[in-house]
Amino acid sequence: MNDWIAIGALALVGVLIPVGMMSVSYLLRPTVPETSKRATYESGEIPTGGTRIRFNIQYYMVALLFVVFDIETVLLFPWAVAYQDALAADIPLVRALGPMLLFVAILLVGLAWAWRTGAVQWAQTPRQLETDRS
Amino acid sequence: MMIEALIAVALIGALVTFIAPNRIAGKLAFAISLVPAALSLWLFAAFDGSGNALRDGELAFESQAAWLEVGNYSISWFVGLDGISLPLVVLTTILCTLAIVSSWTPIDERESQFYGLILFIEANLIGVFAALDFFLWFVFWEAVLIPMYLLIGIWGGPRRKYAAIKFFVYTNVASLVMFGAFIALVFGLGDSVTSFALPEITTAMLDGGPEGLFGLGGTTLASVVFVAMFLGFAVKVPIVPFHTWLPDAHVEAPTPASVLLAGVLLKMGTYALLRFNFTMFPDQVATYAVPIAAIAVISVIYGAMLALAQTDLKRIVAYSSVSSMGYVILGLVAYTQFGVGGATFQMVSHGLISGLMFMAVGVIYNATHTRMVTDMSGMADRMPIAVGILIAGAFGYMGLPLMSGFAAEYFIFFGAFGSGIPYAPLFTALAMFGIVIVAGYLLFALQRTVFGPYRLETDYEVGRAPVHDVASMVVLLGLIIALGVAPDLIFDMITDAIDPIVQGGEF
Amino acid sequence: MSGMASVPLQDTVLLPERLGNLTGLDQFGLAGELLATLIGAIFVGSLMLTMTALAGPWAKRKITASFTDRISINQIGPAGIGIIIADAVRMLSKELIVPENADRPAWDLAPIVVVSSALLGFAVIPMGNGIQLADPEVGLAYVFAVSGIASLGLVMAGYASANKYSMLGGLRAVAQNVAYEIPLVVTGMSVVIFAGTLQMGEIVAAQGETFVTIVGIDVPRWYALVNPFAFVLFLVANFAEVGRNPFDTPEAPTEIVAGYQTEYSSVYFVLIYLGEFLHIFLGGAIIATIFLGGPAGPVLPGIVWFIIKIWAVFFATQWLRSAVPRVRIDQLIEIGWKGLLVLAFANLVLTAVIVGLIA
Amino acid sequence: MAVLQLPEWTALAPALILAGTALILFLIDSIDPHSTNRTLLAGTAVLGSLSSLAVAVWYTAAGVGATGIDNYGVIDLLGGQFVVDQLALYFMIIIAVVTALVAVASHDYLRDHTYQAEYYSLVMLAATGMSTMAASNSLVTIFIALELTSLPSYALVAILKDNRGSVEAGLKYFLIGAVSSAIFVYGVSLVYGATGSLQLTNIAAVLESGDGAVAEMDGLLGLGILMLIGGIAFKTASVPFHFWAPEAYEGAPAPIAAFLSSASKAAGFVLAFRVFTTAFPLEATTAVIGVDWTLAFVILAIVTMTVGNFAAATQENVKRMLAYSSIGHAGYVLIGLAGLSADGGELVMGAAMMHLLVYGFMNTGAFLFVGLAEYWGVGRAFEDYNGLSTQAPFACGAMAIFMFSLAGVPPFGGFWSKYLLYSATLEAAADNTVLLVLAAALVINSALSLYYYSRLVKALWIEEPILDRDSLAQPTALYAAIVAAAVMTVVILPAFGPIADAATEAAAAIVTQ
Amino acid sequence: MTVDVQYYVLLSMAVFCIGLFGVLTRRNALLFLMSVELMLNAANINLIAFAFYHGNLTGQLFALFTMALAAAEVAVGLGIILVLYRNFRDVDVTVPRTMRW
Repeated sequence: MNDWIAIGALALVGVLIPVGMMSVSYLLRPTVPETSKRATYESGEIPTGGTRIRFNIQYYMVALLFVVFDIETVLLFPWAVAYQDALAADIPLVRALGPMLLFVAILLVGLAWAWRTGAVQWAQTPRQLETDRS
Repeated sequence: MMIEALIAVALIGALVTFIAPNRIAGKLAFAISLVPAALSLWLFAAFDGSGNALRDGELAFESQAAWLEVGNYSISWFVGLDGISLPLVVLTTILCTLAIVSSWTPIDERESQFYGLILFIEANLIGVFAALDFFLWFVFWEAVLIPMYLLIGIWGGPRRKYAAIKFFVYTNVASLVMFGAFIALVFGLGDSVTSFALPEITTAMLDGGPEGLFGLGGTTLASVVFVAMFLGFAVKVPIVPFHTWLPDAHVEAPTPASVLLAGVLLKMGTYALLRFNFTMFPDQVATYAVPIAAIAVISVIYGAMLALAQTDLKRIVAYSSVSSMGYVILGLVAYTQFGVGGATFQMVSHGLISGLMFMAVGVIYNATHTRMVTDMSGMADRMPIAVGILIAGAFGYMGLPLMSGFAAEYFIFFGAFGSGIPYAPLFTALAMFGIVIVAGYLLFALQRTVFGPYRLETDYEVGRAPVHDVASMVVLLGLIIALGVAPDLIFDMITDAIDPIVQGGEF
Repeated sequence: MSGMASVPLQDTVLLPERLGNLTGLDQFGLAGELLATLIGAIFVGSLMLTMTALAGPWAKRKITASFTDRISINQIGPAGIGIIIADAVRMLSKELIVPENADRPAWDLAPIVVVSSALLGFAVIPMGNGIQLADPEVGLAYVFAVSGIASLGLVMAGYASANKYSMLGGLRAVAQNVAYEIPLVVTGMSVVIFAGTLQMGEIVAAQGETFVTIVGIDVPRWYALVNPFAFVLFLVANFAEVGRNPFDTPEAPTEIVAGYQTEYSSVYFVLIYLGEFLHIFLGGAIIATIFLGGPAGPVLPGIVWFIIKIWAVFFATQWLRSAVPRVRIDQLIEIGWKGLLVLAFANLVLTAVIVGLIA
Repeated sequence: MAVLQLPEWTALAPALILAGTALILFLIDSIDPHSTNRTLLAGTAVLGSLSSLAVAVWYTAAGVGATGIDNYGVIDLLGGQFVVDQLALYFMIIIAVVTALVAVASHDYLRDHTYQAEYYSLVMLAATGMSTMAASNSLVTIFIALELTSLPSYALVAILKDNRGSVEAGLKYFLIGAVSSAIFVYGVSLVYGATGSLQLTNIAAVLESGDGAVAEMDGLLGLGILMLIGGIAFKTASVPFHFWAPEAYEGAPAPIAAFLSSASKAAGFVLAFRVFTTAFPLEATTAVIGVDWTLAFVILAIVTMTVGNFAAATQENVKRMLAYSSIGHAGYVLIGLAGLSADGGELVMGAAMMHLLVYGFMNTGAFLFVGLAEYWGVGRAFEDYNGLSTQAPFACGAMAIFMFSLAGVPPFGGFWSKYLLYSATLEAAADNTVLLVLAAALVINSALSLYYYSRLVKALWIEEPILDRDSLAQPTALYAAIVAAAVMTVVILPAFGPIADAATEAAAAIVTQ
Repeated sequence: MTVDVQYYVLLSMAVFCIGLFGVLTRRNALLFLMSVELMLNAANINLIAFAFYHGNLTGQLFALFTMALAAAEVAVGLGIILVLYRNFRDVDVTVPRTMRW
């Protein structure tokens, strides 16, 4: 049987279980509508403002960084799979390993740059704030 | 390598002047321009060529170097002088030097750029007359336009922008037409031509003409190209009815630009007509001789009539140029030794005379700040020498014997009268009538401005002309008289180069 | 442990086919096969859910209590095990309170996404005794991929709740996931270098070979032994990936109440809660498979060893929960990007170089 | 020569040097992120691009890629994914030249900019992409190079983060770029589907063999080729994907506009030249899809040049005028592809390549002059440029040269390349009369273009300034770049022989292969 | 049990057209970006299906590159959309009208 059909079956099960639980709960649970219950929870205070808050720019920075590095793994996986075979086939080490090292080296230059320019730094120390302002 | 040296000196001089401070630019440019002037005189003295450059003549100072290959054709750096081009080169260098001198007074802003452009024009003008490869020639030909456009546009009179654009558009469109036509001709010549060298093309044209192109037959193609090129050059000359840019350009241009424009730039057109249309297309010349002659005569008379109606001295001189160029065309179309030779002689002569006239008008304008005939009278009182020279120039225009204008017009009429064109005597007679009108308007204008009581009211002193202006006019006058007294000074050389063309073309 | 290598640990016959044979369903052609597959899937799903149910309401409390020297649930059933049923009934019958302004479709969908993404991962895990639903060639990449979907569920939950705490929790979950996903995957890649394949079955089989023989005992080629550095890295990254202490900032009850699940109640809460535990087990399963030889082990059947191994990982998470303080969000991100990522790359490069030099 | 001793991959050195420069710039920035040492950064970039140029020129001179007994032949790399031939080296030279000019000019233009190092390294990366594109010989590498060019370009256009124009330009460039690259890659997938290969030579081989699958999927192949043309049209700013150009050029920092309109366009054209000559040989392709693809380029060329020129003539904003004129020039160069339908097509293509080189100087220079004007803070409309020549005669002189050259007025380089294009088209027209229309369109459009180019010259030199301006600074580097470009536009004349030879040979090599 | 290649092509064309439709109709920059991703993935479907059809790996390999580049494109695109939002307070692509369109 095709692997992916099995996976599909599990996916079906994976969806059916929660949906089933929801249905059971739907039948069991009481419903007592009351407006104040539905208020947004803010530790008992009266909720203020909306949720469209402006959050730290760093969330975007790491997200962008992630996209780049994550895709890099996609390109590395085929190499990792083929590496041993390549060595077994007597392909010189430089040709088997060199491209990957170069690839990672370029990535690391990128990481170093992101590091140094503060892309992965969540909060700035007072001293950094000072130098930035000047 | 002498021609290259000539061009290089002017070009480098232009650059040096461009970066020089405004204060010394005028004197510096003058000093630099003396080098090509002297060099060209030396060329004149050392001239050893014979025959026509395009007709297997013996070229003087020839040099040729491969430049680039385009498809089946090669383009080369190919320069050399013959009896037609040498006098024009000398005319160019001398007029440029004098134009620089005559700019000292009127030009008082952005001098370094101004003189730089003048020298740049000089380099390209020399190139135009010396180049024997079509592309090289075309490069120089077009390169003249841009500085002239700027000279008129920047330092010109109140309507300079209009005049500059008009000049640029007219001449550029004309160039485009001419260029396209010539390229079509070269393609039409097929395999018999492998380069853009003019002598080679000329030979191919005379040895059978074009094979045809894109469905046009050889003869038709030749006729179309002839007409297109004639129109293209006619704008440059200019010939009625393509002359309207000229008065505007002249009136708005600063004096030195006018001197160069009338003195040399117009000759580019007639020179090109002679080199291309009248050398390469003898058959077409014969076919279209009557209309061309008619246009020439119309130019002569209509130009003169227009001049008669003007009250602006500069405009008068400008229109008279249209008229004079008509003579040149008449001489060319006559297709006899004297006709074509006279036309060439007239190019030089008119260059000198019109240069002189523009200078004189400029000197008067510098002093009085007006050019209107109606404003002035009795100028002879205030600036006797300058006015004297103006009168001398005007007589030159009218063809007073012993001045170059007389010789030129004599040659032309003589040549035209004996020409084989139908109605040749009639055309000649009509053209001669033009001289009467010329005399009429010049004398009329002079009488109003020069004589009588001085009555111009100004809040500034109108005094004598500066010595350097007078000196340069004297030089020109000297040349005019010299050519008038001894036309053989250049006429021998010219006829030597003309003969190969007109032999066999006699009709 | 001797002789272990001779026992075929990995059945080439996968669970659906085996079930088909067993039940005779394979005689009914495609429909039968599909049915067998579905039964297999239900079996795997139930197995995992059972473990989660055991771990969530009961084992977790017990373990924590032991660490903090307390007595926890002991009333219902032996050692309080009946709490599982009690909690299930209690939670399922609670009223569902939908927060105002909630983005309903996303809010409803989030729990399902969290649960099913975790469940999906188990499809390719070889659990011993032939219990493996599928063994595609890209198994490891597939596991990483589906476990990554969970963070989508979390951010959906956080966003749809229209609550600032939830929002922050969801964002933190994403930031954390993205920060540790890469070290995780890159470290996993260093294992792939050894195995030369992404197929889970193959990886497990490769670990069956003998690594060294110490005093007559054949030590298997478990990658945790071959490359302990990678194992530790992977373990740490995995803790962060599943959001356990010391990396549980997305929930961080002292900072943002309960993070993305603040507004959830009733069965929705149960699902999210279950989903988290499923993720812990999935992480454990991955670790077991690629580092600990999968279901391999002496004496006991494979499935038992497998469960022991994943429970060991679960135990470790609970241990850390009690023993290690939570890191701040800024520290968390910086540890990920500046520490683990660099170490992961160093590990990858070193592994590759050493493997290349030895070969 | 030492080339023989070098390992094969060094044939890509011009591109690799650029990539290395980009990495070095990143490292410099990593070492000191707050550095304001503009000279170091710009200097590194200039040095990198000049070395790339030097190596490319050296290879060309040494005969890399040229076929013949004494030469090194075409170098295939990575199993034919890359090919270093004369065409590749020729375009690498163009790209390196433009990059160097842009890097020099940026030194002053970016004086108060925060992201110096990033800027330069992005420029270098984009240049790497373009340089790689010149050598790509497979749709895979082409697409990667294409994106390597595009992605930094998007960022560069939007790099003035607080300037709404720049951001808007970046957005629009990105949106259209993303769509066109999606279309391009879909086209690639279709071509792959039809031929089963992504390497250009293999595609051609399959097409020529007329394999069963190809014949079945002729529709897909045709659609794929059409989509490839779409991607190329974007990169070269040709109709129908030209909309981004005016926006992007207007909003982008002027050196970047120069970079995009010269180097990026050249890269797009080398891609077009190579793909269509190598992968889709005319007869074989026509036999499969039933349509002659040069027809598409004939139409595109005419429409592009006409649209570009007419739109340029109506602009009031100088940068926008230049942007549209750049579209017009793309139309001229497209003739190079359209001409392939006839014998002598390689001459047309060679002429188009020459035009691109000359264009690299004159157009870069023109945009850099606009950059200078932005540096001065004079406005952006024609009127704002009035009378600048009184204060900055040199820069304005250079600009006049660029304008006349762009218009194709002799004696400048632009005239020559346009003429060569024209005459080559005419010669080819003997074989295929459709080309006559192209030649006519070229002439008419050139004549029209003189109107708006000379309008700018008129503003600079002839008009009086509207307002009194303070005296203008004379930033050395910007001036140097502009003057260098102007000098090259003129000095290229004597060197036209060898350049024409190189271009024609390069074109002939790929057309007849 | 294999599916004929033309069904994959039909699927990919459908996806591509949906993407194209989104590109042409969506004004939100993020949705625009997603539509472009759809178009890219349509190409990926094609590439992989054809790789299977032709029995070579080129297409699969190229699909990997396409994915990587698509991700890079998204990264750059998001960056641009961020600055867009900062400058225009909106992610509607029709809002920026500083220049004529």
